[in-house]
Amino acid sequence: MNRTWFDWRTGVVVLAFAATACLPWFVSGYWLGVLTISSYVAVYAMAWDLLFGYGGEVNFGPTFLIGLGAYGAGMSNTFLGWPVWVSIPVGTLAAVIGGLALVGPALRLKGPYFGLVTLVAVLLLSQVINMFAGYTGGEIGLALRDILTISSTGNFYYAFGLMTITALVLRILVRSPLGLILEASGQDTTATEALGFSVTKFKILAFVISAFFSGLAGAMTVFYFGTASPGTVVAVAVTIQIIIATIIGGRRSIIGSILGAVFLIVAGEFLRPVGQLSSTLVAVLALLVLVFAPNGFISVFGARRERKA
Amino acid sequence: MRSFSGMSRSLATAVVVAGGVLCSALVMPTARAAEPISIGVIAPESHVLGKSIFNAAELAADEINKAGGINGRMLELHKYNNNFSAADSSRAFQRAVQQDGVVAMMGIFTSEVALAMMPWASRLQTPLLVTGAASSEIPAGVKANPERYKYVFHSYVNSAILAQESCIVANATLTQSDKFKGFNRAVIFSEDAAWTKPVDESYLKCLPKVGIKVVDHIRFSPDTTDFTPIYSRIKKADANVIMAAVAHVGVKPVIQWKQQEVPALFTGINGQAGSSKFWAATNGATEGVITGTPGLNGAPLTDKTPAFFKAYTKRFDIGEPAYDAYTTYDAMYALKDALVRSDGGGDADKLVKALEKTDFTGVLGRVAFHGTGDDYAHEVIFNQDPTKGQSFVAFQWQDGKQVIIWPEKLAKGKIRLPAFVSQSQK
Amino acid sequence: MTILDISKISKRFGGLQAVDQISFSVAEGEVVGLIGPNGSGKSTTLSLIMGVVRPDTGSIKFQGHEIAGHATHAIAKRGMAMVFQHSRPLHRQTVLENIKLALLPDTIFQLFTGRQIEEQARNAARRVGLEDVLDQRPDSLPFADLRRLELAKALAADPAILLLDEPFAGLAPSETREFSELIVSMRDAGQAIVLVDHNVKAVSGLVDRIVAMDAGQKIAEGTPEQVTSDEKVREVYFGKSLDTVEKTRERKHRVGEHRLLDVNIESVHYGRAEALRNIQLHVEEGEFVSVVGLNGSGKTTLFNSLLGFVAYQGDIQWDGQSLRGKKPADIATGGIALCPETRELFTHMSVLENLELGGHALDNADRRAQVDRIFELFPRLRERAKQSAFTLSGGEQQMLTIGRALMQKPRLLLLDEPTLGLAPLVIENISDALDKLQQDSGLTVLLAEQNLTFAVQHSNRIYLIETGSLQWNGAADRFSEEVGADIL
Amino acid sequence: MNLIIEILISTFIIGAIYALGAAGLTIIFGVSGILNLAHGAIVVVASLVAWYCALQLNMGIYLGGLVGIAAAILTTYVLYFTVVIPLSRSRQLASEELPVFLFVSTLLFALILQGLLEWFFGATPVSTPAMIDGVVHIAGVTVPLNSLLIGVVAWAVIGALWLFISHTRMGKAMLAASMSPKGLAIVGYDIGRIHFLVWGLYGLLAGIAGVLLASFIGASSNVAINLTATSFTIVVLGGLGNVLGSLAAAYILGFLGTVTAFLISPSLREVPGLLLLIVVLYARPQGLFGRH
Repeated sequence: MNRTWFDWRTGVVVLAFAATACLPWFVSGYWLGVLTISSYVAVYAMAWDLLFGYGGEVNFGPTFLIGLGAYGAGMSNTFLGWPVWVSIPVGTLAAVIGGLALVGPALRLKGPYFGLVTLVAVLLLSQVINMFAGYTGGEIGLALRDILTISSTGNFYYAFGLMTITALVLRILVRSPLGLILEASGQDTTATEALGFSVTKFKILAFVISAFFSGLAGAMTVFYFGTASPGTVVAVAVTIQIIIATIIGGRRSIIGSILGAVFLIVAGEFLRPVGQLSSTLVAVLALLVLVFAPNGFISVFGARRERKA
Repeated sequence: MRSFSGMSRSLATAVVVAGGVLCSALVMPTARAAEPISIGVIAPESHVLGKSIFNAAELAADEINKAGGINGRMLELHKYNNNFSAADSSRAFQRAVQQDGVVAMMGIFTSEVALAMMPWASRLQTPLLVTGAASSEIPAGVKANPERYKYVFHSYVNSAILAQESCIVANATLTQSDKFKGFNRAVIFSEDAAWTKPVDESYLKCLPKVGIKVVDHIRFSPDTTDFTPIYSRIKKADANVIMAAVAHVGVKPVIQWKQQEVPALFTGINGQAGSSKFWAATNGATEGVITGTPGLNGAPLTDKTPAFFKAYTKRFDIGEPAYDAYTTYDAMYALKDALVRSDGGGDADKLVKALEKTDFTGVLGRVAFHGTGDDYAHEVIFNQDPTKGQSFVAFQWQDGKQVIIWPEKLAKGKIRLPAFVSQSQK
Repeated sequence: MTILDISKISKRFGGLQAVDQISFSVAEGEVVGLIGPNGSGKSTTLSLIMGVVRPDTGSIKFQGHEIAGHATHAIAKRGMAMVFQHSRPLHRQTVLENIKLALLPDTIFQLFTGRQIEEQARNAARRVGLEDVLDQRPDSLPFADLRRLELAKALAADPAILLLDEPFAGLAPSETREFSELIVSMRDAGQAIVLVDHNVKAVSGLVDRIVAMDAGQKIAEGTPEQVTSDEKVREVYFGKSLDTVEKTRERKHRVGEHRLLDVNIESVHYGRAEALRNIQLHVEEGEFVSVVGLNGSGKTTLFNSLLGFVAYQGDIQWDGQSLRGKKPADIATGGIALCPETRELFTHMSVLENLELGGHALDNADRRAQVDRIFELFPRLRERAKQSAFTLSGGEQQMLTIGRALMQKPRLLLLDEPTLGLAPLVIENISDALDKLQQDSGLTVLLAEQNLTFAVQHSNRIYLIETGSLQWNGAADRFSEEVGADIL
Repeated sequence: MNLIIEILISTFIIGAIYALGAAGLTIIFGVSGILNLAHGAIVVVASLVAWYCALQLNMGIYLGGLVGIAAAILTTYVLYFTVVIPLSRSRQLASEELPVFLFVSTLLFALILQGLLEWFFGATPVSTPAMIDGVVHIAGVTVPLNSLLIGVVAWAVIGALWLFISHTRMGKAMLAASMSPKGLAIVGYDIGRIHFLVWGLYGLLAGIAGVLLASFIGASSNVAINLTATSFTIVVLGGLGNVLGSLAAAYILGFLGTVTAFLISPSLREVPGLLLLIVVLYARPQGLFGRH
């Protein structure tokens, strides 16, 4: 890799992050709110991309992990009365356990079949939420006792901070030897094993890390909203949003996931005046990107190009 | 492949351009000249019940403006489509308050969204009037934490009250009547949703009191498409009354009830049957279905009702106002009064105080809210007497029309049994 | 000293005994070639050794330790490395990073690499001749360099033994030579190697010993000379010995003056691998022409180009018209019928339905008559008319493939490896049928065969193809004396 | 006894609808290897257009139904030409990533359709009038004639599909394409044309399923995702691309769901299917009746 170029790009990205961090001095609480949500979705997308883009796992159930984090945290707060800073780790832990539960099927099943298992996991989770409505609030959701903060600037910094940390950690990870091995095993498990790597170990790691960030972001999201409901953290619509954000931003790219998430949410807000069809328009835009530039914004900007293998 | 420098330049350009666009968007003016007063209305635009919320708000706002507005200041309505999504709604709420400068938000007929927006009302310190959702969690939340949720008002009665009233209707029209007193074996038929929990409890308590035996209690998923097994159970239980609590579903159970000729009277609460379009939606299968609702085809609950009904049906071509059109219309006037009394609502706490003092006659009866100490905190006061609170009527679908059967004062007809129901009666 | 000792390993996949009681050993510094035609089980054997597939029975001792059934990564850590036939590098990393990958420790607790790994990776790159492209991405490398990269990865950690699966596949002759030299240099450095290839000639100069396999079993073992002259090996590869070919099959058919097919392919590429180059070939009307060569030499690619399934540089003239850019369906309708090596039967449809689909363009009466003709040619098919194609034996399936092609009433029949995996008696059947066809209707045939006996028996002329290039062409009766002995 | 008959009749009808709904999906997968997640949305297009034409434009249920089917076929071709073909030919995608992209893009297409349907027809469920009114009593069980008729029509369509596939040349060619596209090309069939026709057939089947659904239980834009999920479960259980397998799976799923609904709770109808799916995916990823 050409080091000078590498630094150039990093410089631009660091500048963009720094500029964003200064936004609370310039923009309204509403746009901070939009960016707060974008940041959480960006974390979901990055965590998903770690499994899909880097690890080669077709996971159609990111909301299984997010939902576990969200409900784990929400229920500890509402029913056990635990404070926010205890509930969030509890939710994160629940997500990590859920992530570990997915490792088995991931090792056993290939591609779309694993995808189906994850999809079913989400459907079962929502069934469980509805069945135990007494504890989960069922389809209308759970009102939490506490929230992170009521200040939109505070919320923005929580979310933006989480996103920045996630991006940093994942970036270090994917550029490290671990990332190399993970990517190799996602591409060709057998060949990677033959180089002497016990792929299982690395898959577990990938799932744990992805679940950790998904769960953490899910838990923080519900403490941002003040409620946990299936529509915001479990529904298939959320999964679709995450997958689309990652792919249109550019998979196998941390910045790509962030760009995709911000684009999806911000475009939705820009198009709000269009009225009822605004979300449909966003879907059309996303489909156009998917079909005609499947490598996402990142490739359109010319940062990376991959050839057909 | 492009050269590295070319790539970095194009990337940098892209980032700068994107950043520029973003910034220019973000620093759009947040506060506008304070002349008109902005009010937000939020609902899913694609749904009939959402449309009726928007329509009623629009109608009321125009009337208020024509009558001189709020101390000379006009009302400006901002509409937000939320696609049934809680996350979307919270974003819209922020936009409404922080970008569009609304002083109050109203609308919503889904409980998930209502519940998700409650914390935002306190965070944004903006009154929120829930006009369509029936969950008892809404007043319960206000009661449990009045300091935080004082901004939330519920201008529609909660589902427990709806259930109680349905019992009263059943008592008056069935067990008290010579002709229909044999209809005393009921099945509780509820969609599995949070709003029906208090309904079921209420049914279980009040039905036996009015001489109706509960022979089975069925809760089913709102995704249910095939009701055959459920109706089979109802037939087996030898029930002749279906006490329903449905709103998410409506068309499907009614059509299949007719197709399978289930020999039980379909009554209770059926949210969708309250819409005048329900006859067309079920292709007439709703013949004989009974349900209760706060307001209906202009039944003159108060002297304002007929005028509202006429204005609404004249102005909009989506049929008669649904229940949440009545509640939204009343909520608009409640808000108007409060705005007048709180100097345009610039101070949210003053506006809340003013809302708490609401007391006028609307299209569904007297409009006044419970205090935060009451069980139904900040919920509109209910009373069978329209002069004392929001009121309730029951009707039956007969020959394509919603015919009021209760209260007697307003009744335009008597219960008629569908052929397949009456056949089963010996 | 023996470092790898394999004894009686077997592997069954469903109904197929892929590897049957194979035993052999590799001594330190020794290079062993594992050869056999396609489907003989040699690649599976390699996978069994590496632990990619678990053996059903048998023992594999590596440096004195039993490793049969162990996990691949555990075996790799004991000092075994393998170069797969189809492995892909990481596209977004540089060559150096790709090689470093092979040197990383198997731990999740390392976030940074040391200098030492970098050194080792550079060394490995130097050994295979990649030192000048270390900072490039695999995308920009020629195919041969990608193979080198795989080799570098395998060599990087100094394995005790190296397993190579078809290292020459897809390489041009000059590249093959370079690669052979590379392997020789590794051998000279004392590297133990097991090398799998179907091309005996390519490996015989590189290896100390050859193990030959067929149908999952070991059929010969010894020095390259011993194995190439082994009767059984030659028969497996080429059918009966060339000397015993009956030259008595009289070719009565008349060779016309009309040039039906004129091939002038400059090259065909699969990705960056060059599969064919400079193929000039023609077929006259009524002629029977064979293209012979080993598996992987490019015969199937040639046929796929003729039918328009793969893109090529150059031109193909059919009956005076260019076939360039035409769809397979149009080419087929134009009179060329292909019997592919993989047969491509409609497996869950009956024999009759398969034939009818072949003759879909005919009118009903014509189709029925043609079906009858084919049943006469292959009476076995008449007996099985209602059976699903997948229930047929290999020979019957081949007959059906030919039958289906004949249903198209083609002017040129392309036969790709019709004898592959068939018993001698069945081959005889097919031979007879082909003779009959030629005599009766003067059908023009272009045959691709590895079985030389079969090809020589039938052909007027023969083209010999090796690693994608034509090596020889001439009349069939000159083949035996001019090329015959040399081919293995 | 009564209950058994009731369960059997219910299973017959539900299974027939399920089978019809999944037939097109499995054929498409068999021939082109594409898992079309816009399936439910296309079915709903037919339902809503049929309803709109029949009742709002007063065309009557039969003509309305035909227009509904035509709309489904048209929508299918829009999907085919704007998404499937461009993606399949994309040079920027590695071949092993194509299925995931098709998966996601058909899902997006479904979202777009759903948005448009909601915009045009609203989100309220609609249903077309019964083709025949009244009920029959079979061994003491009351069965609506319309449901019975729908079951019979669904079976008739499946029967016609079977006849088409096994007894016409075009049908056989389509079937053959799922076994060996190359084999089909070398006997002179244009694979592109076969694909075009298969997608048309798919649209036809989805359209018929949609029209029947509108009459049976009604439809609205938001059931699209559930329809996709159910059909999908059936196709996976039956073994991807195996038409007979998905027929059997439709009945297994229909039976499990009906029994659960009758004997345990109607709310849990979907659960046994999901559990079965997990077990099957784990133990036999190729499906209950998969060939591989």
